[in-house]
Amino acid sequence: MEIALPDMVFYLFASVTVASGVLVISARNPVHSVLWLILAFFSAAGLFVLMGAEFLAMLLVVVYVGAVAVLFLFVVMMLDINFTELRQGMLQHLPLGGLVGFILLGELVALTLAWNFGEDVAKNAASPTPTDAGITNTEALGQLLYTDYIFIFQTAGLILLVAMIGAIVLTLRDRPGVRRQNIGQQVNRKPQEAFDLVDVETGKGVSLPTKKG
Amino acid sequence: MLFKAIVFLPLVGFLIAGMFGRQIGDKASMLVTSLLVSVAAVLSWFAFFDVTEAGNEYSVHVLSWVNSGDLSFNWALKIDTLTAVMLVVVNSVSALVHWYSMGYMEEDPHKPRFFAYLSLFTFAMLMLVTSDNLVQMFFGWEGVGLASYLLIGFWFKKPSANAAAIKAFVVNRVGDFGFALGIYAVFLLVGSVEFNTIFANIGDYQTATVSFLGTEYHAITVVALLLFVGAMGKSAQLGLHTWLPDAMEGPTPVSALIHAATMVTAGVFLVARFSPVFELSPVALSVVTYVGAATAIFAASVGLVQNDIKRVIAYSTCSQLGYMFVALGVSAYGAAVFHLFTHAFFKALLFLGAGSVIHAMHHEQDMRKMGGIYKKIPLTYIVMIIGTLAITGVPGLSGYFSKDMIIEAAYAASTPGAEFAFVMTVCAAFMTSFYSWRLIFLTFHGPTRADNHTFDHAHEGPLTIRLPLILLALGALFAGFLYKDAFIGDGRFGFWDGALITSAGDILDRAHDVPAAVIWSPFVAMVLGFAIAFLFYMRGSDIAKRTSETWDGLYAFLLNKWYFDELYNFLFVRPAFWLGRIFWKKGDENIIDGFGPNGVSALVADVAARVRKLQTGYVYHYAFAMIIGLALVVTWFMLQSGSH
Amino acid sequence: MNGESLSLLPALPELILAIGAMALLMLGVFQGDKSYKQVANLSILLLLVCAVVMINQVGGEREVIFGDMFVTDAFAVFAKTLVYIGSAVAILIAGKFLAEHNIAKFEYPILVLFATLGMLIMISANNLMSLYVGLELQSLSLYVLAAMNRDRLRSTEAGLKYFVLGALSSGMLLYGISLIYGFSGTTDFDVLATSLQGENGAPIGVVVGLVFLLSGLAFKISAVPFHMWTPDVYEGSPTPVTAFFAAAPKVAAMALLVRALINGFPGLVVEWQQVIVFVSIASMLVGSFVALVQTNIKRLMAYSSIGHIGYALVGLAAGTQDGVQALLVYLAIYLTMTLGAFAAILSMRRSDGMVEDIEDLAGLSTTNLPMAVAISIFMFSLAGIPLLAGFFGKWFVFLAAVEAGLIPLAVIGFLASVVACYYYLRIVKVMFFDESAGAFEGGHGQAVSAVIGVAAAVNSPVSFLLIWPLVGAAAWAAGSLLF
Amino acid sequence: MAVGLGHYLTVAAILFVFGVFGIFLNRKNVIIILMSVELMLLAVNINLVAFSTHLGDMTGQVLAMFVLTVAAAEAAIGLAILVVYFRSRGSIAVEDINQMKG
Amino acid sequence: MSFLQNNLLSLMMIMPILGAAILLIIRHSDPDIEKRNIRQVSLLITLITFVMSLVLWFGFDNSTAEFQFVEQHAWIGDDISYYIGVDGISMLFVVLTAFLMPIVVLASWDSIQDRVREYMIAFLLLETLMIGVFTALDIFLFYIFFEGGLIPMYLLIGIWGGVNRIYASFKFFLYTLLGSVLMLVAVMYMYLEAGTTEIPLLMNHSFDVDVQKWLWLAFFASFAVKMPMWPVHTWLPDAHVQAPTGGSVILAGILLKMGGYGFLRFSLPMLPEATIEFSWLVFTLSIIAIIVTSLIALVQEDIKKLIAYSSVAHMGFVTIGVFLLNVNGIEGAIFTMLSHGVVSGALFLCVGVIYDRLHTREISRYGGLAVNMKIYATIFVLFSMASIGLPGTSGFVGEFLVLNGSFAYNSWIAFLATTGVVLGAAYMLYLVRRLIFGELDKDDVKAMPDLSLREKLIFAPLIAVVLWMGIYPNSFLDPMHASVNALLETHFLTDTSHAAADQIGTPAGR
Repeated sequence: MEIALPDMVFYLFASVTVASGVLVISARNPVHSVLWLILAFFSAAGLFVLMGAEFLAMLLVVVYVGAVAVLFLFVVMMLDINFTELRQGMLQHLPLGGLVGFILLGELVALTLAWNFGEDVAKNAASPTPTDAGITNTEALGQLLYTDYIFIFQTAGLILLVAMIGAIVLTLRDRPGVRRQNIGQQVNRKPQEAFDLVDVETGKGVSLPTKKG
Repeated sequence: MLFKAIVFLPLVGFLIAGMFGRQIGDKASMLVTSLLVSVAAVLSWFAFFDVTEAGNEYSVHVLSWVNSGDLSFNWALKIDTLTAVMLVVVNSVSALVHWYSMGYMEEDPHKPRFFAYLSLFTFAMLMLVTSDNLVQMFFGWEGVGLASYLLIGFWFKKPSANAAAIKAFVVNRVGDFGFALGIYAVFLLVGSVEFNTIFANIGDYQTATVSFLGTEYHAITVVALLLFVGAMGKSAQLGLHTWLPDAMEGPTPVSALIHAATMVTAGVFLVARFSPVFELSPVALSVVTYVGAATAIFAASVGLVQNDIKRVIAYSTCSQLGYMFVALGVSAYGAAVFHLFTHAFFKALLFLGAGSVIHAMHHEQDMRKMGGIYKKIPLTYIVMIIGTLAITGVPGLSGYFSKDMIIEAAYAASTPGAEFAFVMTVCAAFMTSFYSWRLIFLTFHGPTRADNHTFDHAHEGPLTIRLPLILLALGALFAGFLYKDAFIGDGRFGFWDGALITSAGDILDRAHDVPAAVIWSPFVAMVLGFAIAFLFYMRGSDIAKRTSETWDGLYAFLLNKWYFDELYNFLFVRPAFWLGRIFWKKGDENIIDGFGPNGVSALVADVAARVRKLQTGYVYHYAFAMIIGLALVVTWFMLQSGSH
Repeated sequence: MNGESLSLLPALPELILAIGAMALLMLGVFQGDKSYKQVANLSILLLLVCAVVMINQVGGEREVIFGDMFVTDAFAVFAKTLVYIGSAVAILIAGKFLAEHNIAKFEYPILVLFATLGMLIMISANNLMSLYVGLELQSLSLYVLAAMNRDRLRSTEAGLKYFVLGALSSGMLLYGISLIYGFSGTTDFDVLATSLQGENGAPIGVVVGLVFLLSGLAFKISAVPFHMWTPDVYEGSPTPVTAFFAAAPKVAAMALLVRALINGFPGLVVEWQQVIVFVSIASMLVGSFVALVQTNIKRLMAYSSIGHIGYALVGLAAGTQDGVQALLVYLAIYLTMTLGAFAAILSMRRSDGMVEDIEDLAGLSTTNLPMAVAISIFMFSLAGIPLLAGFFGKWFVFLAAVEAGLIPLAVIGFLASVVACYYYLRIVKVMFFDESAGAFEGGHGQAVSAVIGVAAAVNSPVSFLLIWPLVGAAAWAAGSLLF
Repeated sequence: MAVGLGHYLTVAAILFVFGVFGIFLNRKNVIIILMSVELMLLAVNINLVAFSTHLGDMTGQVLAMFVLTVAAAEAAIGLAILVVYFRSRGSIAVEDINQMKG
Repeated sequence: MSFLQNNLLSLMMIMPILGAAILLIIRHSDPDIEKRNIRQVSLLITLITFVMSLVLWFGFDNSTAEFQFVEQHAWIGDDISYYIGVDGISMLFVVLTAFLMPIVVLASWDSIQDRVREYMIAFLLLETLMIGVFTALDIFLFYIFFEGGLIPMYLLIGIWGGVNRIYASFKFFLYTLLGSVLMLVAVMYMYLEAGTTEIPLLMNHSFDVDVQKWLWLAFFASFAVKMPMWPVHTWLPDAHVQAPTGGSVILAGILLKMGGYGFLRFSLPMLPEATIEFSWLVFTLSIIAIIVTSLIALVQEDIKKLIAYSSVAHMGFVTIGVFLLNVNGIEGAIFTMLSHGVVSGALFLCVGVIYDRLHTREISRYGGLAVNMKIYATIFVLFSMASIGLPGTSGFVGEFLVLNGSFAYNSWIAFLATTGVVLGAAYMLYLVRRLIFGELDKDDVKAMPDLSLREKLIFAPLIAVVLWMGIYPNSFLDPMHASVNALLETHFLTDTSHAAADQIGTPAGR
């Protein structure tokens, strides 16, 4: 039985996703990890496209690769960690951890294979995918996002706000002695305060006032 | 009112002397208590004549006591002949002892306390003998025990006195243990603890059985034997006798009153009182006979070799109590009570005489340090001789009538044990004679072994000491003769008037018709005892010493009172302490606490420390715990769904 | 949703809170760090306003809006009241502490407000999606709050641990949501409830999804074995933040759990009951045992809270209306006890700063008797000794358990409470029986004193009078859940 | 065998378990843990989209979108906390994060 | 007057709380005057409560088994209410509580100098709770009072106790709590099963026999610890030894009685079949307790510990009496509890007197007290005799009734339990000998003065009561009859008349 092209593409993306997932957690250098993570995102985006979720695929690339992964990279580099000092991964816990992990994996896979939906799941669909060919995936999402899901959408916005506040409150520091620009002060500055007009007598020069700190 | 006065006047005395003794002073305390008891004594003689001559019986209700379910009993006085006899004995002896003590205890700093105790004892004893129910009797029973405890331990600084006091109380408690069980058994059987009801109904239960400690027994036998255990304790019968000799640690008047004349006869009184019950149980009666006989011979044998003047008399008391029980055992209740009656006079006399000797000898009690003092204290000497003649049963004196009657009754009886009792009582009569005369000879005759100072200063006591001696001597001389007819003779039917079993053709009738050999046997034994004592101690020879050396094993055995104390120490006292310590240290502390609270808390702490170690602080361990928890639950449900 | 008019009234308090919080954020930003006091006071006021609005305007009628995403009912009103109280007190008692540690930033009340908003959304969630976003809004705020004292290693470590494990738990929760969604086709509680009632029972996928979901929620209520972050985070976080953690989020997560299980998965009651019983027993035991060996009072309170969650879950395990009612009563009492206790911890101050060791309380009764009495009341109440409010909580939850036939659970719970009693007693012992270790300095502020006083009064035998209204309210609340 | 829902779910399950692995087997670096979290969320998203497609219901995709959003916010917070932790501890080795235990 | 009549029990419970509130506001610049005022107010309050308890006693109708002085107010929901009242079983315990409290206050007059205010408040609150236990007619209310008492007692032992007070207080608290939580489960079950928490209604509810056994064991767990019965008694010696004198008095006098009261109030009427089923267990444990703890008491070197162990032995008689299920047994048990409350309280006060003087409880440090402390010695001997159970004192009547009842039940029980009477004499007299008698050769003991007027005032009422109970016990027995008979007739269908017919057999062939 020949394998159809979309299927081949699936296997390609799937294997790349899984492989890079493994490498993310096993790479010695965090920078490499981030890069493997980016690859995982890309291939997952491919899987999304295969499933017909183009908008989400794009989002994954733009938001994740473009923002999150870069943020990771940024932090990794900013922290300036001497990576050689970091201890190597200790593998003595691997057997037990691996066992638990694989049991869990086995169960999850078994779950997906022992395919058993509830009764009439389709009628439960809150927002059926538009069957109209003219409506793209993005359009369909857009129609839902600001209507039925406005509440979630707004809350997600608040979450982002909190993330912003949080990041600022944690990392922003005013160091004493660091000169900062005060726009209000600059704008309000009056000429009189800034300079004196001095008549200079020729040949005599000016005795400058001692500079104020 | 008369009877209430008789019973409660001593209580009033006790309260006055006990509570206000220090306020009113020594003299007033002594006088008040003595006077009140004396009044009671005089009243009790009136009562005695009223009851015995006029044949009256009284029942006086004082106060209700306990009322619970079917069990109900009152504070009440029951006066019949038996009680009247006891009233006379108790109050008379008590009054004399009170007066005697005024002289004897002259130098003691705690006189109010002493007289209060004496009065308390008198009150308790009166409650005992006048009670109309078992529980009030038990009250008196324990009350006299308390007073005895307090009086034995009167010189509380002496360790030996304390030990003796505790011993007296605890051994008596062992007897009371039986008594109490007896009361419960009576109540179970008859449904009442009141004498009249019990005696009226006991006949209905002749064939009844009762389950005791898992086995069915003849009910009346169980009741009788349990009560008899109580009697054994109080009357110092063999097995529970060990406290009585030690009780001599108390002041001598106490010994006279409590440990000779009155309290120790309570057991006899109890059995006599319960004659209607005992009569229905031949087994119980023979047990009484055996125990009495054994006690008589045992105590007499120990008395042979004692050196303490009071201990000799104490063992003598013990032995005489054995006689009384023999009499009870062969149903010669009248004889028993008669002996009780006469014994009270001559034994109190002997004790008070001994007290006079001790008083004269500066509180020396060891006969080996006396001798030759008859010239110094002639009155005491004379009354002691009278007492000795009485106790050994010289014809005409009080002991003769009562004791010989017992021996004859034992011979006449055909119940199991009677034969044994006869032999033993005769032997005991011989021993009685020996040790009594030994006492006289060692104390009064021969060269003195006391130091000069003591000997020179030996003198008669004051009038308060001498007068009671004289009165008691009169009693010892004439009480037997005067009352033999009433107690054991033909007048007994009218005299007892139903207070005792005195049916026609009873044992006393048969006892009057015994062969002459039997009648003469105690007399021969008495003479023989006197002769040997005379030989041993008056001839200045060393026969006594040689005998004791020849038979040193026997001598030591007797001297050490058949090693009863050592045996009990080994069997009960030391195991009790040993067990107590084991239960405490091993049981409570090691096992119960060790596995209980302390063990559990240690276990909890241990588990806590272990679980705490799981909290390593490492994120990955925390995560791992979460994953394991998750995996476990998921697996659980997967398996569940798989099994469907 | 189609053609249905969009009424915002049921969500009015949340809207006010969101807008108010943002307004206060602006105020803070423009005024700078000096504005802490002002923002804090306004925040408390804002919470108060929201609470009043909620009680007066929304009431206990069941109303569902935002496309069934958001529900208000008596249950929500009850739980939210508790959350409001917890949050307001957390702000109220924080001032002095934050100022002393140089972290009196206006962001603190703001973050508390946003966390509160998250909790309100959680309580009102009628859909797995709103559940998720509410939870995340709350969690993210809390992560930041834990690490607030950013110059102190313990605080940042607390934040980091909380975050890492919290992220793991939300991963699990989400995976569970995805499974439930996938196997049932819906995320809406009401639809879930009806579609899972079928004859064939629920598909195993939903069951496993539910287990994942429960794991994520169990983390939020710090139930064993998802509890391990709790002691570390409680110890490391600034004390007012810990007080906050121990109170409001627990109530919200618990309410969420109750609503999700009772309203969303009534068909799976047999399954989730097993999980809850297991988690409950484990929590009671761990909470009792491990606390025995603690020396830091905040850690001790962490284990104590683990244990108390176990007790509260007993009510849920019963799965009955009485059980939920008991749980609500328990939460209300627990809230007062724990807030009072933390306020008392906030007053443990010596000249060289705050102290947190149990031994530091030594001899408190001789130096500050009222405080010692108050703490004792909290401890005895936490221990569930009669006379104090805590006993009523235990009585009702275990009564519900016995009623549901879970007698072994009740017995285990009571035995655990005896073990737990030991460490509560130990605190009383340290305060009353031991020699004084020196007095505490005053200056913890009137707010803290007031909170201690009110909480102690509420937990004292005065609770005899308050218990019946509370039970009535809880019955009203529990009755509004669709059993 | 045609690629179906099961295949996608399996991929997601594998990714999810790897994410979990990454959290509790990693001793090196906290950042790796954060990335593991991202992997888990990615797995969730694959699940959601797969279900969405299978069920013909957009809800899954909507939810996936929010998950993406929240995950970004989470990453931001996480990294911020990481940074402050690094500032006070000078290390982000996972094994060093154990000031508090017991 | 009718207000007083209708609310007497509530007033008795409120009075100490009121007193505690007054104590809170007593302030004076001179600490000594402040302490004095505190003591006086406490004494006054407890005396008022005592007088009210006498009103209760005189107003009590002996002829009925119904609950009297009943008050009921709605509380939590429809089921749980504030419901109090007394019957013949509980009334005298209330009086006993109120009687001991002024004595305790007086006994603490000088010996407590630290934190007097807190001490008195703790005692006053304890009084409320104790009265509550004996009057509660709602099982939930009962439990609250029953357990609530732990708190003040814990503080009393822990703050004002001896060297090992912390171990003792924890042991006391946790041990009793452990027993009680099991009871609580049973209470819940009974509530749910019967649909009511009212004790009178629960008494008439018949529970399934199999369930009864479990419920019985749960109640037993609580009451046995509280009694305390062997082998769960080990908290008692520790608690007694470490508690301050007043605490020991209350512990021995009242708190121990709660177990026996609980058996009578709950186990017997509510779970009659299980009671019969398990009575062998109670008898076995009680007899072991009597014998073993008596032996242990014999070897004690600490006065308080000795008395504590003797309490365990005495409580053995109580448990036997309760489960005999006959009139004598139960009335004897109640009477023993009352008597033990007075006698052991008095003995602990006696210990307190010499402890205040020498600050040691080691027996060997004393000796010869009779020489310089004559009144004390007299009193000590008197109470020792009461403890031994000498007829004429209170100790006798109860023991006698119990043992009499037990003989009718099974002579083995009577036989073995009576050995305790012998051992009781042994250890008490041994104590008296070492403490009171003997040579007075220790200088510090010589310096000990005899009783002060205050101390005499403490002992006088105790002596009076001990003798009164011994000589005219009907004052105390009469109120019990109706209730005890009703208990037995209703739940055990026992003919309370003389039971000889069953016990006496007539063998065939005679």
